[in-house]
Amino acid sequence: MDFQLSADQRALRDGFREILRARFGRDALRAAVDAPGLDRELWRALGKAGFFALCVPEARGGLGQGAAEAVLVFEEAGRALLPGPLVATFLAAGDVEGAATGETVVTAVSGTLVPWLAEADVVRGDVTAAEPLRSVDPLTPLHRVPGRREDGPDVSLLLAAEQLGSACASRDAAVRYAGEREQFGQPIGAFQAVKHLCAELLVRTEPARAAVYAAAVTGDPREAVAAKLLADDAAVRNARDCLQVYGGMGFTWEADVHLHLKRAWVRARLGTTAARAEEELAAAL
Amino acid sequence: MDFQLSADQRALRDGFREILRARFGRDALRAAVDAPGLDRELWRALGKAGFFALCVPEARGGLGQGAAEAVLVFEEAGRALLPGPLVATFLAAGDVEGAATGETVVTAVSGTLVPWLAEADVVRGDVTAAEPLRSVDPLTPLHRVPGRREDGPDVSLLLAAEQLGSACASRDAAVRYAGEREQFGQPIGAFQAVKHLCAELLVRTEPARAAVYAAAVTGDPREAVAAKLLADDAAVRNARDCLQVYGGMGFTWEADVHLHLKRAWVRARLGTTAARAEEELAAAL
Amino acid sequence: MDLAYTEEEEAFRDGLREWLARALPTLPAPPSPHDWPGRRAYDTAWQRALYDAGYGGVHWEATPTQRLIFLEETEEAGAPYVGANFVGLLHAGPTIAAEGTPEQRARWLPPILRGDEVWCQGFSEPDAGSDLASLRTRAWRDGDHYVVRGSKIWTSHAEVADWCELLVRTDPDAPKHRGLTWLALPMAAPGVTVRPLRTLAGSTEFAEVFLDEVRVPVDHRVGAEDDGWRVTLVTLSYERGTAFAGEVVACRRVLGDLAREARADGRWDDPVLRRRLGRLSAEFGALWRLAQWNASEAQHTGGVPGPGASVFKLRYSHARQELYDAAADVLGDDALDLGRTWTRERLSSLSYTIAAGTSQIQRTIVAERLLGLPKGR
Amino acid sequence: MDLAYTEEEEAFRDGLREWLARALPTLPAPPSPHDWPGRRAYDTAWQRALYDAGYGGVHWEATPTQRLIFLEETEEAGAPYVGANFVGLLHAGPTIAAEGTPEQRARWLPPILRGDEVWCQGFSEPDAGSDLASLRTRAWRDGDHYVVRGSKIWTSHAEVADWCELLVRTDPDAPKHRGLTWLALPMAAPGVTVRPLRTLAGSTEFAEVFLDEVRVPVDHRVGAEDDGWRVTLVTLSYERGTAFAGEVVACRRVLGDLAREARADGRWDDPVLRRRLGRLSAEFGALWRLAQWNASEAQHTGGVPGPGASVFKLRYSHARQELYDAAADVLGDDALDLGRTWTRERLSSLSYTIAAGTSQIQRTIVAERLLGLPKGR
Repeated sequence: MDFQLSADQRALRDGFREILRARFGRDALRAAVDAPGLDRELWRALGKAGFFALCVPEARGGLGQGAAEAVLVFEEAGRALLPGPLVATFLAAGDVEGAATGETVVTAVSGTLVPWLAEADVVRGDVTAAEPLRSVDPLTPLHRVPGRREDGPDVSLLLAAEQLGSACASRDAAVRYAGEREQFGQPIGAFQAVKHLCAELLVRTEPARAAVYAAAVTGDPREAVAAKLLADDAAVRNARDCLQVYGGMGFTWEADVHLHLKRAWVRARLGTTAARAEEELAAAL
Repeated sequence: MDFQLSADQRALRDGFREILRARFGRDALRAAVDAPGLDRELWRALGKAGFFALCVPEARGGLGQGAAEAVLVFEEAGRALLPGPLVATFLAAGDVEGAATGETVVTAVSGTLVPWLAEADVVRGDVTAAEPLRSVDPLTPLHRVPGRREDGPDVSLLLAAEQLGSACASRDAAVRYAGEREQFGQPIGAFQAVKHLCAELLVRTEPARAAVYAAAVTGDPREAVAAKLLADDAAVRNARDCLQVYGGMGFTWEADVHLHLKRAWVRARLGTTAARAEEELAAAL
Repeated sequence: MDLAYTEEEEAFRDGLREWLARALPTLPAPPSPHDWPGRRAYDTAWQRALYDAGYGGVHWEATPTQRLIFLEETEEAGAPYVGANFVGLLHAGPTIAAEGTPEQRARWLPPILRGDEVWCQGFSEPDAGSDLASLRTRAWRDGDHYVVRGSKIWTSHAEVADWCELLVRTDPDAPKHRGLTWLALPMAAPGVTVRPLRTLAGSTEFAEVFLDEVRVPVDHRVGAEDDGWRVTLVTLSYERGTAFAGEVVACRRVLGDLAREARADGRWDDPVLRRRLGRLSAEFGALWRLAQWNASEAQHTGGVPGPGASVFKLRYSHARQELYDAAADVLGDDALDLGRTWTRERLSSLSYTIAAGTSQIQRTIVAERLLGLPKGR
Repeated sequence: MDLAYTEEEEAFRDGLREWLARALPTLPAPPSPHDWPGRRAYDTAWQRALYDAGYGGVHWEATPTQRLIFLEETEEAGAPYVGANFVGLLHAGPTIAAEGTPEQRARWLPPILRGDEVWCQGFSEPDAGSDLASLRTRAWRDGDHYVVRGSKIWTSHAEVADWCELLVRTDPDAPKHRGLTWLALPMAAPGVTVRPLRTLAGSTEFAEVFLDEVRVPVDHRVGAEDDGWRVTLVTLSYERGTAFAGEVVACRRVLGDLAREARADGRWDDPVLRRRLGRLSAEFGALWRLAQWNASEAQHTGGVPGPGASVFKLRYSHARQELYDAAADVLGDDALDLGRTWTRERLSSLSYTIAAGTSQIQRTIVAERLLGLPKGR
């Protein structure tokens, strides 16, 4: 057993993190917030970098990687708050023309929600009666449909990986801010109350990480659902605690804290939601 | 509106606290833990002090007080961890011969539990099939019966008052210990982590107090049930947080922390339990 | 202990209720939240109506119980919030009333009560939030004026305010709680720039205020020079007192609405949701009783909110966040829809554990001032 | 990332499983929890059996993955716990192995591995709990002996131990983390008094140890004089490493048992309870994966438990308390019955957020050492 990232996996993750840093850094993120809409150029760049084709078999022009590699890149996507119907396009890369290269944008009905409907070229599920809602997340336009379409565990796993990345980003932001912001003559991170909040941010990410990676390695659908449950919780609560560490600054539009919180709320409603996950896991006891 | 203790009420509370301090101080408490069994002499002393007759009409030899006065003395009983079937005897004082004076000990089936069955002279409810269990609380012997007997809101209100007193005792103990115990060269209460635990102990007692007192004043059965819900929570969680403040010392038999926790667990199962209270309150929304 | 209101209090309630029944139907439509002049006009007109009906000074002059009744009845009736009049009525006003000269009281109080003038608050700074006393906005004397330079943040209604209660540093060499001075700044003065600050809810409730050598007459100082910290503390606890009592009434109404919606759409069959709402019902019921307790206590102590205010603020701010998390459960996917009021309220509830003293600061206050625990080294 | 075990690891597991299947049926009945000599005999006999089968040194010599397999398989098979051998195998033993002289290793290690000698721990004192380094038990040189005076607390198995790993202050003038020395104290030495300490669970798992001018030969010192703090730290993290992995396996079994009981008595119809158990299933599943992650990490870093151990300990101790709170929900009124195992386990779970470093201490460690946050003034 060697439940650690291999050298190749580390290289893949670091490489993709680097690509995101270059193509979707903080300025690009804030520009996307100010001017919503899918950046097709970025989407094609992702395709070119092999993001969508990662798990397509080599025989069919893909990179032939597995779920473990997929969660690593989705974790980075979550960390960077990369927008767009990433999961649906990724899962369609094997059979929808142009999805693998980033030419074709694919979305899907997830439960009763459809993200990015207006921008998608291909839609999975019935959206004839779709109605837009005013999405809480400025980076995820949403529609609702009357019928339900249940997602498979693969969707939940990739969403969980994104949540994990977001939870880590909130943790890192909180720790950085706590080390820099001074009040009462010292960094606020020197106060136990803030210190212990930050510690809990880490205590939430690490079991979620182990659960997400393990679910990817084993391919067990129940582990995928459990990983989503923990990662949803870590992403939402870490963003909220990060906001608390930031204080008033965290309540501003300019801080990224709220973007993580809102996206975490959206992802928590996609794939297997908490109540269903808990029931499913209980049934298996 | 004058939702504060009147001078008479303060005098009643202080007087009863004084009686308990004299008749059931710490030594008596620990003696009772070591030698379980109902102290009939104490029971008669309580009778003589007017505890049981408090709400019996003056025309029938009682003190003619109301529910507000009752919760004040039950709060003190909870604070002192006074053992015995106090609620059942108190509520029987008007119609069971000798209950008012402390000569007759009355217990009652509460849900499926019967406290102090072996020591009681009069039992309300069917206990023909009662079986003893090894009570977690060294100061409350318990039996179980197969049938359920639902308690009225009066039972829940008095139990809530006891829980409130216990929650206050745990709070006071934690604060006292935090101010005395030194580690790393200062009282542990100077550390924010401990300080904030202690603050939450107070934040739990004060709304519970307002709820218990208000339920007594209004006589609203739903408020009684809500008060019990909050007071159960305050008593259990305050005892646990007090244990955390005490550290290893709190885990010893010699500290009183566990006596409060265990009694709080017992009281939470008597009267209206949390699940029923929540459903009842939801139904009224 | 008594929860029955006196005849006088009942008369106050009846009179208020009758007046509200007459006054509310005549109100114009509420303005858009983004229409600042419209909001100012709406809020000040409402204050004028209150004033004309004899309720203008209810936050100051009434007994704590009357104030509680006022908050309860106006909330129940769906009357407008204090809105743009908040700082004038609940903060700057009481400060001037307590610490101002007769001339200052005569100049500033009547326009506040009549809704003629709007105040905003210039206390916090980007680097002085929880640690308010470390503020750096400087003021120095130049003849019969102070010259002020610096910036303030979290200033509500700055765009439409006439006056700003401003806390500035007049003695930079004094320890940080000394050397502060309280000034009434005319917002129209040259050198005052207001920049709206967008919150995560997308609204611009707050603003930053930049002060570039702004001249403030010395007679606009309330209290002595360098004594501003004490002057401020006189009224700071008002914010944590019964101010939230009206919101507790509102939260109880929201709970009822949530139950209604859940019953209508079938989510009520879920005991997890039902029990959660049931517990919140107990919670807000207790908070209302605690508000009554605190008001009665204040009545005994002569109107000053007791230290229980911090306890109330702590518990309430967390309860409010739990309420809107529960609302998200009722809403399901609609919790992602900003078209739903509860979604927007959920976003604004996020500030409750931060604004007017973070929960961390409040717990330290509770532990040190109420429980007597020692300060750390 | 791989969760498949190597052929070697699978062979280790198969061998262990086969041996357990043969060995466990031959075990005598477990002793009463109050029969200390019986417990010692039972625990040491089990250690002897492990030793004879080649598993005696699994906590030391095996790879982290083998150790994890050992903990998983013994737990699944219902094998005895490490019990009285805990300090010898997991604490004093590793310390002596790392820091002892060849003579010391030859003297003390084999009897530990064979189950011949039992060790206990003399670190904590009544006034030195979280702040272990402030301990006051004094030792001074007298010829080729140390003379020790003081007292220790929370010493498990002191009644039946042969040796005590003792931390004493040899230089009272040095800063508190210096001037400490690690000694191996023979429990039979004159002047050693053991007083059992009753816990809130009613058991006497712990004892106080009083030391009245006890003479300890100088060659019983491990490491240099005044260097005891460093010697201790070498192995202190063992407690927080994979030590709990076996317990996580046990908790997952308890969860299954709880579901079975709830299904049998109708409580399973309550979605609140079901969902709570479902969430705990995710929780303990993740903790098991984290244990595997930490073991794999330790395998890469040469067997040293990584700093993730504090994270694991924090999360696990709270999860365990939540598990037994959920168990109380399944038990209903039976949660008040000490005749039920889960009630007793609930009581002992209360120590998990305190023992081996309170959650408060752990959070400070995590924040300062893992996250790099500054120490307070």
